[in-house]
Amino acid sequence: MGIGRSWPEHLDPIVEEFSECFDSMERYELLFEFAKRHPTPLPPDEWEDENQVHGCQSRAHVVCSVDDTGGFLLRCGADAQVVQGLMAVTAIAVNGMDPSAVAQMGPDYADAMGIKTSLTPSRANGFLNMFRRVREEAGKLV
Amino acid sequence: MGIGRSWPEHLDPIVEEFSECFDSMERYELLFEFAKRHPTPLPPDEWEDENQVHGCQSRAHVVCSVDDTGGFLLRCGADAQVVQGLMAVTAIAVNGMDPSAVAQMGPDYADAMGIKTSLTPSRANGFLNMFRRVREEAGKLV
Amino acid sequence: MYSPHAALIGGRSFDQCGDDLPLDIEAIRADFPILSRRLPNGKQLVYFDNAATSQKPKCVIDAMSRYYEEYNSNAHRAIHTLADEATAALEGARDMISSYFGTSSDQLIYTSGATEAINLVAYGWAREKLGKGDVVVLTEMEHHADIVPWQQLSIDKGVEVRFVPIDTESFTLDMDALEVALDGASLVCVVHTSNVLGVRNPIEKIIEMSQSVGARVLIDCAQGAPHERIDFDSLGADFIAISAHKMAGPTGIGCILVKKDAMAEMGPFMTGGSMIKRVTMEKSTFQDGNAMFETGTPRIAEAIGWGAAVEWLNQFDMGEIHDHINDVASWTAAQMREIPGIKIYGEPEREDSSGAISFLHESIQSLDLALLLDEGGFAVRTGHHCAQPLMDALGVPSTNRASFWVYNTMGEAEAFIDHLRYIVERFS
Amino acid sequence: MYSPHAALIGGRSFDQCGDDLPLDIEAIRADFPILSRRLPNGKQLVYFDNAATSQKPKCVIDAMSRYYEEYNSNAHRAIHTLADEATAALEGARDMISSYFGTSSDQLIYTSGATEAINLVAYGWAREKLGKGDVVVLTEMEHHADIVPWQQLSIDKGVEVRFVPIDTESFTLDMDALEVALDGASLVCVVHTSNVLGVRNPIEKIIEMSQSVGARVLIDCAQGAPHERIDFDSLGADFIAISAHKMAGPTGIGCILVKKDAMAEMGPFMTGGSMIKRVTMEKSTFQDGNAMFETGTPRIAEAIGWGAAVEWLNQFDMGEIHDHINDVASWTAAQMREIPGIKIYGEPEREDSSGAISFLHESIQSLDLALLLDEGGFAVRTGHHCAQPLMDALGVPSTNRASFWVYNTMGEAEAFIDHLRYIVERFS
Ligand SMILES: Cc1ncc(COP(=O)(O)O)c(C=O)c1O
Ligand SMILES: Cc1ncc(COP(=O)(O)O)c(C=O)c1O
Repeated sequence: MGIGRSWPEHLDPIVEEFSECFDSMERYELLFEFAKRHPTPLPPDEWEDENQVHGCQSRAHVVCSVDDTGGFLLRCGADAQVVQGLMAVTAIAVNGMDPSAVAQMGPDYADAMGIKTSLTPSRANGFLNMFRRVREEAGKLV
Repeated sequence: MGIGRSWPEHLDPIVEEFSECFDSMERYELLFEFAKRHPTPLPPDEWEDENQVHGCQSRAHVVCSVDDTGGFLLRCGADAQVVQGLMAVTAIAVNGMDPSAVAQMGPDYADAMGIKTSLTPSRANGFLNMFRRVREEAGKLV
Repeated sequence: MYSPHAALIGGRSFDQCGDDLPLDIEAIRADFPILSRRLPNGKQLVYFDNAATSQKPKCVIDAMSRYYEEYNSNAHRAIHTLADEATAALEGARDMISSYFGTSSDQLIYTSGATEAINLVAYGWAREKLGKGDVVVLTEMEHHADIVPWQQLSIDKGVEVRFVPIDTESFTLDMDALEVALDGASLVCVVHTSNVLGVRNPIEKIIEMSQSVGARVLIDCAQGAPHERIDFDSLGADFIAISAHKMAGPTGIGCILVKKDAMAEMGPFMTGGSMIKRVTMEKSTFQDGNAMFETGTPRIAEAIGWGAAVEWLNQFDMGEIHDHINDVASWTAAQMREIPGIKIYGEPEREDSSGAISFLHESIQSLDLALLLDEGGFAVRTGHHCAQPLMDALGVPSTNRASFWVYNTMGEAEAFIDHLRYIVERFS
Repeated sequence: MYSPHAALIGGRSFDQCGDDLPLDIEAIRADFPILSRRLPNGKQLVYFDNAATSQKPKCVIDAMSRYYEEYNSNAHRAIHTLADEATAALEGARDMISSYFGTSSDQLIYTSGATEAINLVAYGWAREKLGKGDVVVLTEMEHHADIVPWQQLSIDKGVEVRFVPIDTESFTLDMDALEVALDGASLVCVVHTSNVLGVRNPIEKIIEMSQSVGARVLIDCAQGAPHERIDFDSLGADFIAISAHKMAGPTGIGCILVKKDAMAEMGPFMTGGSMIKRVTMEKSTFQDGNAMFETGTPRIAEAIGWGAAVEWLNQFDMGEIHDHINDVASWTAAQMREIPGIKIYGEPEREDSSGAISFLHESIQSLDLALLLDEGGFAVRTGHHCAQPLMDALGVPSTNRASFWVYNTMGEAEAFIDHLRYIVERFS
């Protein structure tokens, strides 16, 4: 899924901040912070069966659309802060991008952030399911 | 069950004949012969649920009584010749004995015959079930 | 002669009067290869998920490997040596397991676990005996395995299902409500020890009360059997369900213990080979007793592994094991109560508790908490623990749960408390 | 990261295009520790009881030990690392096994074996769908596992059971009689390969004929799966039952493969944890698809072991394995026909036969014959092979049966023939 890097340049400082964490506890702390700073959270009262991402250990929901300027808009929410944090970073990455670019993007920013060391098989799977869902929805919006 | 030997003297030549077999195939041959020379076989038409010995791999049946002179009488039959042979030797051992002596006897003649090397756990079990049944019935006839 | 039985005996010598020696936890730990495991992040594993499944001592793992490497064969009805050895080991295991549970082997039916054990009672006994007008009494703290089969029975047969509530202050069964619920009951199904709360129910009293109104009693001992010696004959319950994997045994096996007179009332459940006397195209007749309920190729390796587990447990005094677990759990719970924002559901400090600690933090979501604990090497479970009616009664969707067993140490508990404090300070 | 998946790969490197290399039987034998076993009498084991259960390669035994020693944990719904690894291994095994059988993992339901697989269809599908007026068609060569559940259904639901006879000259199904029996049939249950006769039924044709009258088809592949590659999606059967232990896997596990539209017609069978969506005291709702049929703690070690077995088998071309077995069996059967008094039931020489040789001697009783063979180290099975209606058709109460698998050699066959000749000379 994409050789080299496929994330937008504006994500670079965030990727760097994560990759410089001393250990995974520090990385979790940062994820908690991003969860709070989520630019476009989906409030729990909009969580529905149709927008649920399956194969996640936590409840996770995504709603994708385009904003007034034609840019991609990802609203998403999860009950766990760790997942919410990853979603926040993802939203920061994709919001405002051209939907066709989102549909082409890879999940490599998570690797670069150093998240992978904490991703056991099904956590990795949960993240990928979320990411693929976003990409699919982006594809539909092209 | 019984230290030393508990079988009647008249069985000695038979025990010896078995113990002198060159290998277990020869011992099986001898058992086949004794099956044919069974002194008091129980014909299949007398095989019934009540006289069946349970926990035997082959079908085995025993009927115990006393003869005119008050001696024990074991009539028995099995579908496998190997079992029938062992039963024949048992019948030769106990027929004519005092029922109370049968009720006290041990199964040690089988060891002395050298049969044990061919007795896997459940074969040994089958033999012991047969032997115990005979002893129990003898007890009832005292 | 080759003896598969001898192979079952573990490393330490068999000693039934272990109550003279104090438990040597370090020696016990050495029996469990997994306890020296490090997680991918380098952290030493601290396994506090014992109520989900216990770890297995090497003698159990080896007994199964030895079966496959030395005498694997389908059991029963075969003459050859391997089949005979496999049969002897299978039946030897049945004898060992049933006598461990204080009963005879003909009152034990192997199943794939406690869940199948309860389903076997629902299909084999209740569907034969119960119908409209009959009442099955459950409790609010049952595991789904002891709820859903009875709801299905209710749908199929019109049986009434009643739930005895718990007191959410003391986290115990409401015994007055039980008294009322027993009116007209045909069957009472109660969990011996709650997998969520660690509460050990007064099953002796419940059995007595139930039988005095003429009801049969099923006790779900999935959690009870790893924590105390279950003596079927003297308890007097009609049915007891057990899983091997929670008591040092392998996955894929368990049993239902059934009183003879209750067994006589049962009809066949799963059918096929072995459980028959005679099959013709017109009709089939079945074996008597427990043989009627075991069909198909037996779980041979699993039974042998469970036999070895029971033999391993037999070295110890279960009372001492209980006390050790209770010490670790009580200390841990007391420390947790001092940590700001932590709430414990249950009273793990109670003397007869299994020591399972269900807890939540007021602001750190349970999944986050579990992840952060895992990052420190601590394995705890998170979720509804297959006990949603109990969760509803507690007013929460899920809890975190730390649960202990014989090989857990005070040192592990201290490390856990340190890490939990650190998490709460940093993330709440 | 620690990867339980890598642990599944056996000693030899994975090679799907093995059809270029001839089978190296000696290398294969070296994978099976038990094959070097000597019996208590000093004789080298010659294992000809493969239709009862196959032996297990070391990689299968080790995959299970490794699970217990390194990442044992209850799967699903837990966050901690061990639980996650166990879940990944469990689901990885499901993917591997289902893809080995040419289908997707959501069409596979784990069971304890072929017997439970067939019972699951009887309880979960037939009890929902069939009733008075419906017809289930069986054959005279079915195993009891594929007879008794249908007789029970007939007792409970009034379904009619019809048996298709075999031609006792050719030992094959009477296809004209099948044609007639299909009239009005709702379900047709046929054994892929007879465990007694080694006959491989024309299941492709049977599936086509059955579906053309609108009947669903269940194929009992307990014996078929160890002898040829079963491709569920392309066969088109509705249900296929399989046991792991006959195809290099462990005891205690098997599966039923179910077509999606048939699965949609099914209701729950055993109930409890995992298979639910939501449980309340009033009612419960269930998971969709195969998850509805798997309850309780999964057979984790067993699934991992079976996955390793399938991976081991995947190295080879099943066609070559079949040819090798067929060579050994055909030669053996031809030699046996020369021995005075020996009668063979079946035609093991036929190209598509599994090679199982059922036989009797006219004067040496079958149990005696088995004992005398065992004395030479030869493990053969003796009995009715859970196929009494077939025994009745053959007019015998039992047979001796020699059955072969990939690791058996022509040398073993020669030794067997020598010993059998010697027995017949000396004991008949
Ligand atoms: C043809 C056939 N069907 C079904 C079975 C039952 O399989 P299991 O005992 O593994 O459930 C067997 C095994 O003996 C068999 O040979
Ligand atoms: C109280 C209780 N009952 C029943 C079960 C079900 O046991 P199993 O999953 O082994 O069938 C469990 C295990 O989770 C349990 O804790």
